[in-house]
Amino acid sequence: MLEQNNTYQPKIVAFCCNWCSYAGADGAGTARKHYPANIKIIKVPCSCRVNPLFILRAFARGADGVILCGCHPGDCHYTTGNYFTRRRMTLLLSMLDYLGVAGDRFRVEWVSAAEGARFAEVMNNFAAHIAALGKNVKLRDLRCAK
Amino acid sequence: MLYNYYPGCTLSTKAKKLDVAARRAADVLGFPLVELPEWQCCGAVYPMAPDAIAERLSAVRALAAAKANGGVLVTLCSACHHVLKRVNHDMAVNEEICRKVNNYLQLAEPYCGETKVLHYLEVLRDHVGWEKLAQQVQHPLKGCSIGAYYGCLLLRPGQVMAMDDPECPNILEDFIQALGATPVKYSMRNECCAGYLAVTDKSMCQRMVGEIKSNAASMGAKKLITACPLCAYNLVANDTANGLPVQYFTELLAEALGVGEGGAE
Amino acid sequence: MQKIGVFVCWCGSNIAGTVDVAAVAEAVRQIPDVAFATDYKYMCSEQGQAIIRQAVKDYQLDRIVVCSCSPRMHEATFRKCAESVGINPYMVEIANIREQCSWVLKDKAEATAKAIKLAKAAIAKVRFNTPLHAGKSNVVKRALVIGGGIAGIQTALDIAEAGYKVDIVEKEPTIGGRMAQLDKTFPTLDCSACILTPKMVDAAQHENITLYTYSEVEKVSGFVGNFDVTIRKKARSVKADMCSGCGLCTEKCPSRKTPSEFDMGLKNRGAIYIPFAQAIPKVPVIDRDACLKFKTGKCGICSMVCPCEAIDYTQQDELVTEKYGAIVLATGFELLPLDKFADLGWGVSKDVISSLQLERLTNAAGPTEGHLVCPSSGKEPKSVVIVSCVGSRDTTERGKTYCSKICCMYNAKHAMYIREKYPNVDVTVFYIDVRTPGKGFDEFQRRAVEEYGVHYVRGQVGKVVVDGDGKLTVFASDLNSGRHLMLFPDLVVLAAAVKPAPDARKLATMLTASIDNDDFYVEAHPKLRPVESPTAGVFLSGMCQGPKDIPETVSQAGAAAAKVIGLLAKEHLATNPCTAMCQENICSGCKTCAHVCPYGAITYAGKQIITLAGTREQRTVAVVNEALCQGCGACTVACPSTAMDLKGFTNKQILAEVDALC
Amino acid sequence: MELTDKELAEQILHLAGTDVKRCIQCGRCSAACPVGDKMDFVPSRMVWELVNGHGASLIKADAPWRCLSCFACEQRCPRGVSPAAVMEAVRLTEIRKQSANKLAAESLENYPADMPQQALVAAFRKYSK
Repeated sequence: MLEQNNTYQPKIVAFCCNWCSYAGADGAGTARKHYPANIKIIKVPCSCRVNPLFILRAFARGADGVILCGCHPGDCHYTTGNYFTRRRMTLLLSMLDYLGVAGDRFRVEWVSAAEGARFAEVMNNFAAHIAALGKNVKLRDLRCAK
Repeated sequence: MLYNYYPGCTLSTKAKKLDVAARRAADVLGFPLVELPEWQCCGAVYPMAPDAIAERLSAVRALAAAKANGGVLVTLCSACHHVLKRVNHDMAVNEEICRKVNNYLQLAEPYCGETKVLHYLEVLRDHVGWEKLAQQVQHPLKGCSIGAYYGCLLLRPGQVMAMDDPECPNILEDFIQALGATPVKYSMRNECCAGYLAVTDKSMCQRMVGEIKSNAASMGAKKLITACPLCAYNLVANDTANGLPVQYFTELLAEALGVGEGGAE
Repeated sequence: MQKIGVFVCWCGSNIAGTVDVAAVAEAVRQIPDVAFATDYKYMCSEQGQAIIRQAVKDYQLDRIVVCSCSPRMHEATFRKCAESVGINPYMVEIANIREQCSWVLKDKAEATAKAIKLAKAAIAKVRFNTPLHAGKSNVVKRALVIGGGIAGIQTALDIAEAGYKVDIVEKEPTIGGRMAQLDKTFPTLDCSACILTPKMVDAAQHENITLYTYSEVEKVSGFVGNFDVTIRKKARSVKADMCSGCGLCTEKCPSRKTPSEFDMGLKNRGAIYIPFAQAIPKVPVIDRDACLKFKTGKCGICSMVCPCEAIDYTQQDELVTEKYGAIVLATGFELLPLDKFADLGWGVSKDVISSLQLERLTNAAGPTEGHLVCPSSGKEPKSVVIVSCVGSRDTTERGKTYCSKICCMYNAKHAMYIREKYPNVDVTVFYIDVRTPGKGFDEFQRRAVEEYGVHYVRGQVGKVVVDGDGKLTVFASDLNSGRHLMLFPDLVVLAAAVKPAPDARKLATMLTASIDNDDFYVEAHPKLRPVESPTAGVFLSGMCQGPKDIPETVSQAGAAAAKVIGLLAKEHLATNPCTAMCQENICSGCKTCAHVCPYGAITYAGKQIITLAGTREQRTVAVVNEALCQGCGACTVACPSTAMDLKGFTNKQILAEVDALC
Repeated sequence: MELTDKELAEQILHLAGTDVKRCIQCGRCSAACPVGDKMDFVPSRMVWELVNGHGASLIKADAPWRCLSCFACEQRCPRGVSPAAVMEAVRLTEIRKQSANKLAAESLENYPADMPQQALVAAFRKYSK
């Protein structure tokens, strides 16, 4: 395969819930709001369907960033799904560094069905953030390095 | 809390009354003002152009000095307050201006809008409190109908100045009330006095001052108070209408607190 | 071996303009198991579907991937198409290469590469798809309409006429809503009450309609066809079944300090009051915050004068629970509070009023019996200024970004009211644009100018100055001439922006209905499903969905009713087959999943299991009630042994997508 | 080299730093302006000229020299545009030119002694380099 030239394009996976964020992504499309091509969306019924293992798998397969989008707290189609997400992902975030992935390569965002423009904005921000972090390399235990 | 104080050039000369009364009252009310050493003129007008970097420097120097000394800067003159508050806002939100100014100044530590710029009135309202102020009043100004004249620079643009509702301000009225006088609200209280047109167009100044003063008088004001030396000048020097007296709000404050006599002239 | 067919849609130039569709088809053709791949101009069209059907026959396809627009748009279409040729509808996957690709990207090479990736992910997923079969749930043949204005009344009447039971919940003491406050309606200038009150009576008397006035929805659970709703009937402190509606109590009430909501504060009402003469039900209500009896314990005059002994100070709120098949939101609007517009004289002079206040001032049943007077002096004005777009088309923090749509027409109407009755009163309307699309609308506005002599000035008001004697000075611009104007009207009318009723957001949360940044309810599709909320079984009627006038509201109300009738007419609904399932051989019966299920859909039962080791064993395992499960997937992640999986979104399917994308 | 109409407009737009495309020509700024009646181009007209790239006519306008920078226009604009910044940008474009001062330093002596220096500093900042 050809080596990627000049501009580094990070690989980003976005999990979007069907009711809010996926609809928000559709809204971004309808409003022709640009966000980078390297962000690819996987639809799930609710953000609470996302197993932390899916996220780790993405990182293991070489993703540079993973973003999980759900309905705003209080607006979940399934009433409480995103509350589970919030708790689970807080836990995952606290463990990512330990697992060898820089914690700020993963983000949780709430985007409603009406927020097409915001969806694009969130994606652009995240892509810029990941691009600044550079390629995902496994964190090494600093104690061993010494 | 340490209250750094930026008097500005007019208050050190032609508007000493505004300054002296403010310091005395602040001492009585328990927030002594500490004048910033080596402050420079703020430039009197806010430099709107995004490329006007040099014009922002003196304001940033004052702001940075206050940051190093507790992080609060109190102002009195409406124009100084307007310039300092808006430049501070630029430093906080406009990356390009912030970068260029810091490149130029090379301060020990970059300045990015950390200082809290407070108008003297905000200190009275938010730190002293109207109730406490009312308790400290020695000579209540009973029966005095006073119109607050805000002018333009103190309140606008509302989102940056964030002192009060720019179209229906209350802070000076509450102040008047706390001193025991009767505030008179009138529509023209937040309209411009003609400002620097004093230099180039006296007749326009007279017209605008006339509109303001007759509106205030029609609502029953017997006196106007203001926070701005230029407003005070225009309201008196270009008054052809009704001779309504004009005072600085701090003069009124010092008077009510019983520290008004013998003010330096 | 699997046989996957891939169909790439051009969507005219919507996709093909940015994505090389032929290259996408060519790329996926190389993938093992892809038996057929092609592209076509409009895959959703009859011809496009024919291509799919033909390919299924020719290549014995068992799985289908369509690369097209969002699945929210046409997933159902392609599933039906698959079903028509014997493929289970859940063997279809959509790759969204329009909203997520061609519409957000400009560079063709980049977009094509992304489209190929998305197609590959869909192919990876579809390999693990299994046939799913929808279950059935019953439909409760009763509808709930929230809001009793013209939108709610019309929707309820239409549903009731079709033979279904409808309940209207209205938070005010009477139905009628905003329309009841209006004097006349545009563009016909017929009396608002004359066309509304008969409908109110119809609603009250209809055998299929139950009114819950002075009531609010407290709690909603369940799903389409089976909603459980708790309604709080607030205590009126008056026994409705005993009250004769004579109004004696309202006349004798000594508390006179509360501004009348119905008269927009232009008049005070008693603590016990009936909002207006034609109120339905015509039963007063005691405002306990204003009532002396409730505040001080002294008084009780209303109880003494009541000839029917209907006053009951001890009445309590009552909770009613009811089942519904469908819910219609018809919560209406209010005017934007103008507190931040003191520059226009709001709150400074009593003679600066809102449009709704003007309606009350010109209404024969209003506080002045229809005599237009300045509220400050009670005198007739000599000249009136009307200001358009106050808070509308305003992107700052004090306004609303949208056009409120109805103001241009009602401003013309108001100007006509005044000029018709008081030909000597000068009326000037300041406007940014005059927006009058609609049948007979522009003609109406022109009549105001040409026949009624209303002055229309393109420009705005910058300041309203109030003097000591109450005199108003309006500073305004006339943009066509470049003039700066100074006017001295006696009355200024501010055409304030409309905004959704304040409880819209609370209800949206209760119903999990989507709401936009301005608190308008979001429709399922802006063009094709304008009266449905994205939440199944919830429908939208009237102003709560967006600014609209009465004719539009009534037609939308009818449309919402038609959708409700269509739903209630069904004996059964197909349930979502994408429910949780338990792989019993690895379930340990720990009950973690049951704790996270918001629907109580998981129970436990003793079952004989064939273990992973191949032995038989009696064990307690999770059992999913598919009728209750809504398929959120919360349990799948909670399960410590990954025994819980979600049909249609299995772990394997999602991981396959992850692998394909990374 | 002389700037074209369009280039001039772009330069002014850059100095103004306000998004004039948001303007819907409602005229509130012009109505709110306390000296609008004395302006050849009212604030909304200034913005409109800039939206349409007529830089030269902006430079010729007298209005910026009447403007008080009182920000009533900006405060009351429903679209978040600052006509005051457009006025300032036009003033700056002029006074940054060599010897284009509108106020001579020599005139200082003519002003009343009690005029606060705030007025003089402000006026010189607005009218000269």
